[in-house]
Amino acid sequence: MSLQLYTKEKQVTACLIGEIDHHGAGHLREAIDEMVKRIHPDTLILDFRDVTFMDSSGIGLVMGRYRLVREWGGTVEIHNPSPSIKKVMRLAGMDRIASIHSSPPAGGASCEKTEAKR
Amino acid sequence: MSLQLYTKEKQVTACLIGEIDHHGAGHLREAIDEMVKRIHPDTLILDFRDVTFMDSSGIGLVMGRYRLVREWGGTVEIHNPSPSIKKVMRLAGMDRIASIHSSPPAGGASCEKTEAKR
Amino acid sequence: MKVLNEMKLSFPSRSANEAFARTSLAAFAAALDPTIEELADIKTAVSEAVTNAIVHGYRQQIGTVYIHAKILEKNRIVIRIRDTGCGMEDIKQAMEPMYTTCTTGERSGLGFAVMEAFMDKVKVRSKLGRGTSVTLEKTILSKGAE
Amino acid sequence: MKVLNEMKLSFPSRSANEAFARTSLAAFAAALDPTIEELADIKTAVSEAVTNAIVHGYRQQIGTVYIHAKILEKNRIVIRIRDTGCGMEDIKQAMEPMYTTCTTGERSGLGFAVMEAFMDKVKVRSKLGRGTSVTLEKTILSKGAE
Ligand SMILES: Nc1ncnc2c1ncn2[C@@H]1O[C@H](COP(=O)(O)OP(=O)(O)O)[C@@H](O)[C@H]1O
Ligand SMILES: Nc1ncnc2c1ncn2[C@@H]1O[C@H](COP(=O)(O)OP(=O)(O)O)[C@@H](O)[C@H]1O
Repeated sequence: MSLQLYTKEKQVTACLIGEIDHHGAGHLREAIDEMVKRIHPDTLILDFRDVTFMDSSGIGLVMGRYRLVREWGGTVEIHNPSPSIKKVMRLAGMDRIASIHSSPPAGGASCEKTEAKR
Repeated sequence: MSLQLYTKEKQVTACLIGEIDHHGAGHLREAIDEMVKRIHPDTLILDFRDVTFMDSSGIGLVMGRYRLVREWGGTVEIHNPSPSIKKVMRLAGMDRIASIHSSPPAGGASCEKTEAKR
Repeated sequence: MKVLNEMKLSFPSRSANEAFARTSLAAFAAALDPTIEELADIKTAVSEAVTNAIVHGYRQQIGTVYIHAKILEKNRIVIRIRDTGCGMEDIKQAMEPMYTTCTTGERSGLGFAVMEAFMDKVKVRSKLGRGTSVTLEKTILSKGAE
Repeated sequence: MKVLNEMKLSFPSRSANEAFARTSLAAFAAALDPTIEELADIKTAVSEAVTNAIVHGYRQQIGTVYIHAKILEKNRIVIRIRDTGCGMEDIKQAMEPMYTTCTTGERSGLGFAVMEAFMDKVKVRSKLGRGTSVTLEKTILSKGAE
């Protein structure tokens, strides 16, 4: 599990890489929150294009970030989840708290060049 | 483990695909021998480009085929082994009974379009 | 019901073993020739049950997580994940979606919901102070495997 | 020697489990952050020992193969593969390169040679009629893993 963070004006993009489970979620959470608390973004983009596995720990991760950015009226966008990750998201009703996008964000930083790591 | 066989005049090319171990070696052996005994090739090419794992069962496979084609004076060529497969081959002294090539065979059928399967 | 293949696996309840456990089970299930989606379902459900044993069953301590998986006739896989940790008082309540005893806000309470959605059958047995066992069952439909 | 992590795995001696066993061990060893080559070495050595237990230890019967793997300090992994099969009379002879009791001509007699070449240490214990255990040890050098 690893992570790349980009900021552009009031937008933070987190490119998540690898497998998201309980073991890795703690580190991800800390790294994302550190940045998000500093920038107070209008939009937090969580890009799942390089996430190869995710269980409900990933739902906890999204919900926790949603609660955080909502403090200042920000929103969360979920980008490029794979079919099986979308399945977990749908089950959890993630579409009710975050918009789910399947193409690179218009304008914002993109995770396209992120290389998948185990 | 799967296999594709091509023949061209007195040459047989076996494109080996997947993992070669004791479990899979028996099927490979039978399929190759069936063809080889029919064609009696001058050259039997074993192409390892899509082999993702091989233990000493693969050595047994090569040696057995070598003994077979030698009956009518044929030779065995080993094509495109990965570094770790080369390591097993070297340990077994395979270079003494078969030539090891790292590029597609000149003239013969090539395994280039073979898609790797698990 | 004839058992065609089986495996037993045990390891200490360290969170690093969550990935190892689901990968191992996926390798075991591969014999059924599942689709990518079916394999992801199994990995996800196993990950939930193993994580629960680690996070809830043993909490701060290190105990042993036991897995027993079987491949049965008609492409059925049965996976039991067991801990000898704290156990639960009310299984029905624990299995309700969104119910969680975790107070950090970082667990969604959806572990059992995921297991139920992704597997055909989920059976939970638990005894307070004795431990919990979760049995997951799924028939691999996709391809006409052995 | 402190044990940082460990796992126990057992399965029936069916040849289909050769792939499952080495994949499982590779997933366990992944915590040491090995290079691709080191991982291939471990998978190959495990495959040899498991195959031997299946082919030679249990021959035509189905018995249980037991694996116990440990990660020790200083990036060391120790893997013991054990069967309760026929055992060997002369371990030294069995370990000689090219020595094989297989008469079909399809085994090279290089299983132990591969284990010794790819691992740092190979220890074999065996008792006729009681079974065999092979202990493989390797230090993962490449990267400064945990
Ligand atoms: N193995 C277990 N041992 C003890 N309690 C458990 C176990 N598994 C689940 N539980 C209890 O059931 C609750 C719900 O579990 P689950 O649906 O997986 O959600 P979560 O793990 O997000 O809390 C947990 O919060 C816990 O109280
Ligand atoms: N687990 C085992 N139980 C009984 N005999 C064994 C076992 N492992 C190895 N042997 C004996 O040692 C010999 C050499 O083994 P090995 O070097 O792996 O070569 P191969 O498997 O190709 O025969 C085998 O042919 C067999 O007689």
